[in-house]
Amino acid sequence: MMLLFDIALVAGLLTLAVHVVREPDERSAIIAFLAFGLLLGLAWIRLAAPDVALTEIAIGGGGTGILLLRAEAAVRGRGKHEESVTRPGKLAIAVGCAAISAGLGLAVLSFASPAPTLAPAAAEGLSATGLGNPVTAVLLAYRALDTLLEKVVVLLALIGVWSLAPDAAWGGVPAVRSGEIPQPLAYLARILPPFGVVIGVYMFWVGADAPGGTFQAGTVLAAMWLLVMLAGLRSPPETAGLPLRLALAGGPILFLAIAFLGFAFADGFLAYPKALAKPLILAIEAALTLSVAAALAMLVAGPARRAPTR
Amino acid sequence: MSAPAFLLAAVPLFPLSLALCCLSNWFRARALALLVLAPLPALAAAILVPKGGFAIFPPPFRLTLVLDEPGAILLAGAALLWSAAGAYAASLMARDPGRQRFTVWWFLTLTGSLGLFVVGDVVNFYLLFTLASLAAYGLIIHEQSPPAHRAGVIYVALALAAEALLLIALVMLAAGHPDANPLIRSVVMDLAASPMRDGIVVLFILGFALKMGLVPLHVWLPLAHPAAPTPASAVLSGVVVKAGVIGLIRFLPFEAGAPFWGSVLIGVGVITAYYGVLVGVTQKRAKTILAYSTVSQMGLLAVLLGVGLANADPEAAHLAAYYAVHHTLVKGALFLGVGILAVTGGRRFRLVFLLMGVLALSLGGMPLTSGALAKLATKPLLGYGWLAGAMTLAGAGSTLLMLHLLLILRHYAAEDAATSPLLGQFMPWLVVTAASLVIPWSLYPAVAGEPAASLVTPDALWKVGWPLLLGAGAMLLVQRWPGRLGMIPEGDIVVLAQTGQPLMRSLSNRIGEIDVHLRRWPAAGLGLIALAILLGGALMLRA
Amino acid sequence: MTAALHATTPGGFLLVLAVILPVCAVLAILACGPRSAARIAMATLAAGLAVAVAITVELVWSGAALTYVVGAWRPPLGIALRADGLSGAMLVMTALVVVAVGLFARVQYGLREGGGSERERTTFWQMLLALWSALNIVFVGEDLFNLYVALELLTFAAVPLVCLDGRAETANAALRYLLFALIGSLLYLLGVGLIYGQYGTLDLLALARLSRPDPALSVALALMIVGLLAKAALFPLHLWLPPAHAGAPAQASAVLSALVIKAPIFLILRLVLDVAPGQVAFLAGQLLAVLGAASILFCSVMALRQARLKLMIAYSTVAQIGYLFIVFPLAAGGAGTSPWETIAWTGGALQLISHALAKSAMFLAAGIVIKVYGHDRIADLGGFGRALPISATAFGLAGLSLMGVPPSGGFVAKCLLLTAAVIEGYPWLAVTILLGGLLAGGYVFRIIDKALAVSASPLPSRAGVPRRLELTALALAIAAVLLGFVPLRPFGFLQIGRSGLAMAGL
Amino acid sequence: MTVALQPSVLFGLCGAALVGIGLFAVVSSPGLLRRIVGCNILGAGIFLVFGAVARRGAGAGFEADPVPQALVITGIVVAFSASALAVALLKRLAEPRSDA
Amino acid sequence: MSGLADIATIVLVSAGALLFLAGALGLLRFPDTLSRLHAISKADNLGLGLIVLGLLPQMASLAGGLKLLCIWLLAQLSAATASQLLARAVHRDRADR
Repeated sequence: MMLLFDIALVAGLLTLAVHVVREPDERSAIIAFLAFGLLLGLAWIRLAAPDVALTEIAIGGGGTGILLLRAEAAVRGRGKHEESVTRPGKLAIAVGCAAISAGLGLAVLSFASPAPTLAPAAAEGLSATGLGNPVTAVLLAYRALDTLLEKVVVLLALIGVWSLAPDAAWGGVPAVRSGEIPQPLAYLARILPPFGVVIGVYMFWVGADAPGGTFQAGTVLAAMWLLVMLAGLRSPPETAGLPLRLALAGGPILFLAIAFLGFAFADGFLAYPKALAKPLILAIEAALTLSVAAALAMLVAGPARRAPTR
Repeated sequence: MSAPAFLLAAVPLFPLSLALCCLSNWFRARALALLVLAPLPALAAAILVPKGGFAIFPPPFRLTLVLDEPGAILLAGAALLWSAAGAYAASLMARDPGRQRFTVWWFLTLTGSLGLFVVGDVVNFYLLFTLASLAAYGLIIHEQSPPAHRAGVIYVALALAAEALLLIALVMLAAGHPDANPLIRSVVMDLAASPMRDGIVVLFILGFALKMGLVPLHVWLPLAHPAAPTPASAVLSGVVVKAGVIGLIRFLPFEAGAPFWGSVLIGVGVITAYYGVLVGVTQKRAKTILAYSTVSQMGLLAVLLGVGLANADPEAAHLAAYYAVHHTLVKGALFLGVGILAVTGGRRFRLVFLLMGVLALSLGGMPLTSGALAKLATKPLLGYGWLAGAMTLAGAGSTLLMLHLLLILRHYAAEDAATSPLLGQFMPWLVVTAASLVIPWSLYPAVAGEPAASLVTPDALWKVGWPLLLGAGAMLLVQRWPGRLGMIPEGDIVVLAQTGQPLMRSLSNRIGEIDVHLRRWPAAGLGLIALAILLGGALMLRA
Repeated sequence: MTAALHATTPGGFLLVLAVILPVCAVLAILACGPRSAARIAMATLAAGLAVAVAITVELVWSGAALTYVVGAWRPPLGIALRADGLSGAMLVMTALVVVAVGLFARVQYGLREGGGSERERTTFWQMLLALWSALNIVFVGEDLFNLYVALELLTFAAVPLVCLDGRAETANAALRYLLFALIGSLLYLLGVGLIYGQYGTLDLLALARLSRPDPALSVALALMIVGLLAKAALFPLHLWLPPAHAGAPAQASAVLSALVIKAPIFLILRLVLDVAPGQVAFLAGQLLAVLGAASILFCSVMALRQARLKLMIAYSTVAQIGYLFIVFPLAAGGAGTSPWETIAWTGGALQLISHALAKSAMFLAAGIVIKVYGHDRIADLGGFGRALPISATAFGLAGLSLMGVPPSGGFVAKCLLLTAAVIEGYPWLAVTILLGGLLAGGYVFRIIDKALAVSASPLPSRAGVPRRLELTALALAIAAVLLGFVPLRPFGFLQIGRSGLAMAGL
Repeated sequence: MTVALQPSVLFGLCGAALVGIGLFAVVSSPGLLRRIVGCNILGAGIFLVFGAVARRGAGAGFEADPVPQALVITGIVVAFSASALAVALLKRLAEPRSDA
Repeated sequence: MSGLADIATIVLVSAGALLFLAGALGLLRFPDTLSRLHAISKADNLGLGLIVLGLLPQMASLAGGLKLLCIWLLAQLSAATASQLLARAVHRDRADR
């Protein structure tokens, strides 16, 4: 029975993807991409990966969606079109992509039969980290270096986005609200955030033992902050302002501090003393959630537009 | 480091240290006077250091210097000409605005050319060879005139080609050798055994032929040498060209011998000898005539080395070196003389012109001059077949060329009779002229194995004399055909190469279009996909 | 799972410092604000250089590779950092170039008028340090996904550097660079996924033992290599490099050309020579050699055609990295010898280092000349040798190293590659190397000729350019030349930590 | 036929197809925004392949191997940052600002 | 007891599904944007409400049920705001033209 649902889901995904590619109008292509992101979340549920489903819908569907919608609004009519492709060119590219997909399919089908997996190793190590959710254990204990670097990647992207501001406005306030604000949006911005924050904190807290975690919670919190800014209830912060910078850098700095403490109290960098493993990880997760929320919101808000008040 | 080894080390290192000192502005401003001193250690080394003297440096520099018979002879002549030309340049360049630049390039070229005669290991031979050729560029374009610039560009293009050929030859030579930087002698020893023998010899001949200026690779020489200031062209024509000669002497397997390649070298040499004369006769400028005379003389040298290679007799190297020294001194004196004639007038002009006449004819082989000595010394080597006949004809040809030069020089005198050359320029010229007579005479017994007296016998005089008369006769014949002057432009074949210019430009435009197309986004994307399929398919099918 | 390959060695924590120190500096600059950026950066440059030298000393002293298992979780579950001889050399090279560029930028930004805005300065320091950390991870990382994150960190640090001056055309170049590099990273990530699916581990050493020529590995390696080629801008995929490296400010393009494109090349080297089984390595090596040769010849001619100085140097970069790709067939190693014992391995490593030093010196020197002349049209740069003698000398020395003229490092590298080509019997590669040298001579000489020429128009005044600015470029150029004197053969620094690996695959 | 119909293989093949579609979108579309969308589809396809690998590696009480899941989460966040930077560059291109 | 709950679930969930079907049909068939908006917001919200009601008895714990209700409330809130915004946007476009 579930097979039927899977086939329908895969068919839906592929048709939506083809529709996104072939759709001449930019805006509807992006809206189709939004739907594609949400369907993808279902696919991840079918692949028994709830953590990833949450991340995909929150960041892949929601975050990227609003990013692309704002981009489309800014670029409509003004964006210059690059080299258009001749018909035979498109055909050649299509054939090439088909060949790559076929090769990929062949590789996927020819995987070794007793699938090699690190699940048992992850399960053994779980007790040392004191966590219940294996994915969070991998993210924050076994491969903590990846998560640390990935957090720096997000910050670097933000610094890169900020560097695109005009010299005069650098460090100033990004333009989030555009034009007058419709009343229902203001109403929603007053009602929804409390619920959003509660859900975000809950997702971060439950992340240690059940699906949830830093990035998903951070995205929800970022969404709420964006909603408030879009509705004009709160003006976006100054990018060079101390509070924002501390919020952004706070997460990774705490992470690094605890990591360096690992030299003294545990047996090496990014190692946690056995007794304190869970509280330390939760502290890191809390700080990271705040930083992720601030970083994602600022990434969507974009570079500064108005000059800073020195 | 024993005394001779220290002196030997001073040959390249003294001028190099002078060049490095030029980094300080104070020193560079006053370095012009030191030009004459730079080659003196080399002169002393050539005379004092016993043959076969060795100097080895500690690992980081991996430099070994060795002084053998031909090296010493060449070094003596070269060092003398370098210092004389240095003195000449010191007085000529006293007020030239670019003299500081000139000095630095002069020291570097000097280091390279003198070092080449004494260097013993492969890598440093290539290093000094490169230094000599690239630094010479600075001397060529010194006057910044458009022809100098054009000559410089052609010179560098061909110099880089020569270096590329030499590099692959040296790499193939040293490929099998365990030591990273082997000695030249040991490497040439097992050259005969190496499978790539023919390839290596061909590349060496091509590389050094390009440096010596054998036809058809000579095109840069008639353009570059006249473009340089007088002392620089004297040194370029006299010594720097000999880099090719010492290269052939060092790297050709004389002991094992290569008959086929020997005859090839002889053929090229003969063609070059005649070609130099035929084109030289049609030239109008004195310096260009001298440049073509160098091309022709290099042809003769190539024949000598070719014979040595064909008959597998290392003695030819010594004779070639002796002939080369003669050419160095006479050609250097001629170039300096041309510079002096231009500034002398009246009675003193006739005296200088007379001396120039003697020098010119000695190149043709006039009895009692170094030319005669050189011809007599190399006579036994050439044997009595068609080759000897061809060589004597070439000697007559060069006499013809020299007479043509003297006719051109006749109306080179300065307008008012009172002007006389500066002492600083006249004295070095006299020294070189004297040396061109003294040194060959003193070396003759050592090289040819017969006492100097045997030269004065009537049949020796006649053996050398009749080509001279033949040359004079030919000159009378050619004299009546004045239309020939300026018929062939300077650098002859290079003009043909110029016609190839639009072809090269269209090819590079073609590549430009391909690049523009390749850098469009869809094309690059398609390239990416095609590469992925190609690599993936190849790996999957074959593995 | 397989026996634990990695055990933390005493010097291991140095690797962590090399990786994490610049990251801490980036965060410190973000937290403390723009005014402190230069001071923090200078301190980190010094500390980073010290760490790199310490790693090399530890390598030479212990004669074995340094390893560090992060968080005490052994691979395949956890991540390990490992520095062998080659990585040590790369770390020191990166440290040298980054410190030199940092000093150059410090003086440049200290000037009154040409100093650049606060935005430009702060962004440059943060991006330079992030870039340094990413490079260090690429050179010491042992985990494929960790290397993916490092590649992304590298791209995100490099893209803002391209459009640092805020002009629209550099923003366009930056966007094209970002998108093409993104495709490259995603293909690389796809390859990582396939490898994990097939072998269940992401650790390079473990993969070297497990890898067998089966379809999944072939497709994975093909995708990863092509993805890395896109990021390294080898010949057919070089669309983004010339505008990006020419548009960036001088100090940024020096780091981009000298270091950033070396990371993907280093990874390809590790993938083909360490992970790929014999037959696969041979085939991939052949294709890469053909691309490398095409890159040398095609892009050298393009460099000769360029009218603008920085575009010419950018095209010369694409040409010179071609040399690094012809190393693969030469270093494939016969039956007995393994790749790192062949002279091509030493030649390739030396070419990597000497190109980095020479290219950064050339870009810095070009930057000074452009700053004084106000434009970079080669035709109107007549006589810059007299106006800026030190910069012209730096440019000349760097050019000599690129051309491969003795005694420079470039010459020794080219000699080793030529010897390898002669011994291994690849005549067409030998000819390519020589032609490449000739063409390089062509385009370098074109500029030296301009330097020595006497210009008709009066020489611009060099008032705004302090001597210290030129000395950094000269120092790098001299380092490139002195590299030729470093005795490589006797104690085999580049072979440290490699001999012990029993490569099952080869 | 049954081998291909397990969820992991089905979604793996769907991922492969999405990689093809995404790559086609990125390479062949003239508009810059469409290329960024193509990149995201390409990323989604790649992560589905990771998902299939994770699902095959179920064991020790987990429905799916946690390591590839963690990799995908990190990958999604990095892809989002890349899209954000690309969008910011695109907006910078679109706004007519005198070259400061 | 469980028999009754199952019947109720089947009935309610199928009714919800029917409403969704009607909403989708409305979306496809109706001529202009405003009427399509009307169809979607009405049918889907009611449909979702019925499905949630139908699933309530199946939930193991009270917390689960409460979560379902929260989901329904949030869906209501966002659907209402979204349709208002869309209607306002359509109205403004019509006014500009």
